Amino acid sequence: MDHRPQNWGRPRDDIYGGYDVSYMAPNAEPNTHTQSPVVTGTSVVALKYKDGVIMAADNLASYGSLARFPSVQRLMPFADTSVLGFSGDVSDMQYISRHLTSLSIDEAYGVQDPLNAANLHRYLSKLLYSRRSKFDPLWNNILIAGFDSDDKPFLASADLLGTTYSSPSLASGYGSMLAQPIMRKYASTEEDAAKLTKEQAIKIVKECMKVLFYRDARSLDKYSLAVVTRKSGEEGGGGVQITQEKLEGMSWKFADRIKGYGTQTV
Amino acid sequence: MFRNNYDNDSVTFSPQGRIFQVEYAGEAVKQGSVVVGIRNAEELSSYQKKLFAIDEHVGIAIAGLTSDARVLSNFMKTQSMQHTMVYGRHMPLHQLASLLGEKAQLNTQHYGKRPYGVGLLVAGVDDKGTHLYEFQPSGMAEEMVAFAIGARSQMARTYLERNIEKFADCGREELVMHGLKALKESLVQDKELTVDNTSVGVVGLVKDDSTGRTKVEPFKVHDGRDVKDWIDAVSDDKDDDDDDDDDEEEETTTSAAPAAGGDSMEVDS
Amino acid sequence: MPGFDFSNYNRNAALHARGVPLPKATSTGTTIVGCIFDGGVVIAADTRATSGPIVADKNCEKLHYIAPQIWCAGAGTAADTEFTTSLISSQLELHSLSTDRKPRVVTCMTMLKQHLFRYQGHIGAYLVVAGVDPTGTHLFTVHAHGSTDKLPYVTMGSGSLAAMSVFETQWKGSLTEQDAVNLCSEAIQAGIFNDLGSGSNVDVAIITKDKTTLKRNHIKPNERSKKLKSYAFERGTTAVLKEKIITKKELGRFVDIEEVEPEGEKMDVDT
Amino acid sequence: MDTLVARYSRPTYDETVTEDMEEELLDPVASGLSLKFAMPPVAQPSSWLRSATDDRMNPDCPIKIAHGTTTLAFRFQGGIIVATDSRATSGDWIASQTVKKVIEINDKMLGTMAGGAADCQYWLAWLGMQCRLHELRHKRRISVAAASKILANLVYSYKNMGLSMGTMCAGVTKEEGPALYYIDSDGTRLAGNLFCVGSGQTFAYGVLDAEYKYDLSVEDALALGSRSILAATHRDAYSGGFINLYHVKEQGWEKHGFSDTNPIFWKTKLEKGEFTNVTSELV
Amino acid sequence: MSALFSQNPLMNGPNYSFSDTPVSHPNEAHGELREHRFNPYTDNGGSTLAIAGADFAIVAGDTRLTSGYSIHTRYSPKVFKIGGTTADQKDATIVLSVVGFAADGTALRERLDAACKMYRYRHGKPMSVNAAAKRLSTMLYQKRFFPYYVYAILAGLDEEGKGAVYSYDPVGSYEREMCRAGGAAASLIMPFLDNQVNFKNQHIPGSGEGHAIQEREKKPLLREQVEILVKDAFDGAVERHIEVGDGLQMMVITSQGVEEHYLPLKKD
Repeated sequence: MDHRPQNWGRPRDDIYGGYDVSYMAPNAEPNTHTQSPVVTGTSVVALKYKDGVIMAADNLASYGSLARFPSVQRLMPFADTSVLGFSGDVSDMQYISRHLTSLSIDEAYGVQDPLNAANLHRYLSKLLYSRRSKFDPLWNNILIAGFDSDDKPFLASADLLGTTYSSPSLASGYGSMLAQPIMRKYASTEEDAAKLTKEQAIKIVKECMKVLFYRDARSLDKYSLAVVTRKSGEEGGGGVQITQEKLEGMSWKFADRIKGYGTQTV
Repeated sequence: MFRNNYDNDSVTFSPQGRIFQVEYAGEAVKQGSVVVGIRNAEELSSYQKKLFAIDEHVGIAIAGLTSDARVLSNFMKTQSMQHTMVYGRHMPLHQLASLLGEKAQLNTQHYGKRPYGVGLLVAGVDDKGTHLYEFQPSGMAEEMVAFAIGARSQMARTYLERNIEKFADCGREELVMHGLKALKESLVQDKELTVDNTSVGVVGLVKDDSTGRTKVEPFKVHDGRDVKDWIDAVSDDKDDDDDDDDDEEEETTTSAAPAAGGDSMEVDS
Repeated sequence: MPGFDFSNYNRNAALHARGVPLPKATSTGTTIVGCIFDGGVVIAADTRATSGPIVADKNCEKLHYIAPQIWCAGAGTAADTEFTTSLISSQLELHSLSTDRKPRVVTCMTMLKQHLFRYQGHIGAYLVVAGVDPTGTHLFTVHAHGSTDKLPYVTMGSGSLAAMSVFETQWKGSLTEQDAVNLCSEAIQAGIFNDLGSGSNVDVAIITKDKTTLKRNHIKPNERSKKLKSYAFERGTTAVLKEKIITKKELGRFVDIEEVEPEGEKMDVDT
Repeated sequence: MDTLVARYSRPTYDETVTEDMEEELLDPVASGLSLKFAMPPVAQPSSWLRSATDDRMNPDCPIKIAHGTTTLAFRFQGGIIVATDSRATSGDWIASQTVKKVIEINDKMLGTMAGGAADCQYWLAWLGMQCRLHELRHKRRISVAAASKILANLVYSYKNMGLSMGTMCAGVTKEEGPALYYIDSDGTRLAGNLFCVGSGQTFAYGVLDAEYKYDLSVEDALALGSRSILAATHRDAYSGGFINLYHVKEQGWEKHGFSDTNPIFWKTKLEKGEFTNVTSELV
Repeated sequence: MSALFSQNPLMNGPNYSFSDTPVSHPNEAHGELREHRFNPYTDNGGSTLAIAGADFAIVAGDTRLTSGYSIHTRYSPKVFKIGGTTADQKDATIVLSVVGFAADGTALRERLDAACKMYRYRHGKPMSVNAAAKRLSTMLYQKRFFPYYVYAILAGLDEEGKGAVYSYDPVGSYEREMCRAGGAAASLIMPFLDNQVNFKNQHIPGSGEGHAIQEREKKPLLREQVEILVKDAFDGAVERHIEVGDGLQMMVITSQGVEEHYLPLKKD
């Protein structure tokens, strides 16, 4: 303890070492190339609509700036009622995925209803928070979509620090900056989201994927699109449907008009 | 000074299901001088409480050693709260019951341990409706439609068995009536069900008008005045009891899915 | 130009090493955009200036004049954008006078990038340069380190991604003036509502070969709500230990007073 | 073995999340003042803690702990005077002007609070518990010497982990007479006649040393305590608010007000002609 | 400026040097490999405030959740009911607000709620506010060496039915107060509350000259007045702090229970 009046009660450098700013430096975004996450996935976007949730993520796993694995599905169904979207470290994603598979099998043995999306989100956020408290984080930002215990569409996020939040539209990574403004325009409140039809919602999400491919250097034009709807009694109706999509209707035409970056004109 | 072969240690039950070392310990209390505990008038109770809420959706009734029951009830409370905290839902009853069974069973196969000297009835509701589990010190925890445990409970069980077909279609009030009637069956001569020796615990599902979904009606123990009307309704008979009685009952008021079951029990300590 | 004064640099570095925090510069953590249409160019900006998380100015002006038909939208350190643009503006004016030609946007852009490159990013000015000159309509971005870019639609500042999402979904190759204004306003609003560094109102400048139209506070989506009660204090609420009134006559004891004719000769100014 | 069985008989995902909760829920003692603390799982916890909490070195550090500042206590013929200011600061921000920096350990003994407010509040409450246990075990009041030693030993065991407290224990017992001890988070424990602790200590010492005599009357001693704190609040930016004044006697302590410094300052200035450096005259 | 004093070379010895400019990591300067360090905290912005009245207490918070310059969500409550018997906390009488790092806030809230439930289970009665307040302090202090990055405010009605507000620092030092603002805009709101709730720097006009002037008498405010103050305080904070906005969540604790209100705020 420092006894000099102006610094009274503060830690002394000779005992505690100099003040080390690096401990409190902000963490890199989970989707960028930092030391800890190695193979990473970029944004996930998701949007609620009147009878469910749409989620999409491209199929790329990057190794730093290298587009390393071009067909990794980052959306994972759970118990055919919920879907999870992972951005961030791919190995951590696979760990969680194994973990959840065993959880869902275990749950299936029981006589009770399986965990719904809200339960799952709660569980994952606890898992992520307990790992961050051990300074051994699972370097992911996870979006969870499905239905809550009132059978209303549910969409929430949990990140590597255990922070949780939910909103009519969510996006992780670059999506939070590029896709959220687009989705918020159509579904700024729960009421607005409850008016969207499935077709409208899919169109919006596809639009977001296009913008992300235009502007996110770690993205791909092949992506997975999940539609979560209420399970209904009818044949094959409802549940989680994940399809593989390819971006359509892109336009790079404007590039013709660009000559150089400054004074060049021909 | 020996009484028999089964009092050498506190891990061995006698064939009658008694742990003599524990009973001897009870004798030791009598060597001490008299002690008196006094509580204020309205809380003075001469009967042991037998019904406890574990969580919003679960309650238990106990028969046997209260202190062992306390350990188990603490365990269940903790497990149930943790489950709620991690998954954000009520703990499914079968999961709670199997954890309880697992815990108790461990004590039956290790030297240096003693089985819990208490039987429980675990009543609760979850996603799949209403449940009633019977728990025995052996570690058995099985689902029942109706059950009674404790001294002279055979009479009550006989009553329940006779009426088992009716429970599924019973409303709440009827179910309580059945419970109390079963309880009366097991009373000894000259004893009546009174407001002082009877309590009724209810946990159920109610329809939430705003969402149209069913939700849990928290476990509530009714005693004293609350049970007067019920007791009056079944008191035309002339049964007696020398001890306190508890009745444990559960129900659902879901109209579509009729009540799953009710039960009643009586214990003495 | 006279350079910067570096005489306190070493002192400040040493103080900072000892834990004295550096003063916070007001920055315009900003959304600015520009977009070319058929016949001209539009630039737009939000009007929030921040100092850390505090809003320093709710309605500041981020569109800077360079020449009558050349305007800049600035993001980054407020003082740097202001002084850099006015410096280049005056140099460009001199250049224009000595060459007797209308200033060109490329000239402006080149002067800016050379100036900024010299200071290796220490001048934190991020600019969108737009204008119409005899060679046509131009739109550039200039980064603090001196790099430039030339595109039909551009965004900069902390809200650039939000604004870009609007351009990427709604931009077309051929736009009318009104389309371009609407598109730019929309992009700025995306920044205002999705980026914490941007807020308040939308400023727009439309530059065509004939004229420049500055639409200050073109859209005001964030009007201040009224307080629910009056917080006016009754006179005398604040304790005053001593009161002294100094009349004009007595002022001479403290300062020299020189009477100036209120309606004297007017200075020559050109208008 | 059983714990192992119990552990693996359940799926792994259960225990990963809840292990710390279980202990707390089951153990009623854990809810009291315990000596169990969660530690950051890093090689240098104290250095890590410093980087998270030292707002003096890094004004932008996330966690700003409230600090307390000028306290004093002195022995005299009539017992002990304890006086403190009431300001708590987090960095340059005045977190509170109404902190009670004299902690009533029990009705006979007082502790003072300087340094980390939470450290002082927690450990002095803990000390109160220990004192009560001592009374129950030995059927008599604990001496101030013993109480202060319990605290000193405790903080010594946490030395260099980041605690920050400078506290004084004051009490009067039959055996010891008025007894005053200074304990700080380095583990120092000193007996003495007179202590000032905190960032405003030098200003308080200036006044106190000049006027202090053991034979002071009670009234004069109280006035001196108050005046010394006033001097510190006047010159130290991290001290201020109210003057909290106590007198410890053998029968127990007696409180002599929690009074706003502002009127006291002006009263002192106008009536006694002190603080001539401050003037409301206009030139 | 006080930090400048410690720069005094006499005090530190004549070792004034430029060589100890802070580096982002000490090892980096020596060309060693940079160990990755994980920062377990983030600031999720937002602001809270609480005011105690004679027979009520009000706790309010905005509902924006941020990280850096991004808005994560526009509706994430910061004020919670604690210690009810059921999951929906319908019969709760204590309210906790947490601001700072949201995940720590959630963890803290759940722990306190569990403690209240355990208390009710063991003692058969709800926890009083002052007991809960002490419990919360111990909980925070248990993490003294790995603190919760949380500024908490607890409110309820005390045994006499008076409004009680307890405020905390991140490691558990606490105090009962009339009012308190916490979080991002605390430095904007607190001076306003000092003036409007505790009547700091307000005197009675005409009550005297110079030193003789009387201070305005401190009286607990009425509920309507407090609600107006809360709304105005947040309207002001929204204007000047970028991390505050979107919605205002307000809980009013009276002897009848806890009422919850929601009002929109500016969204830019």
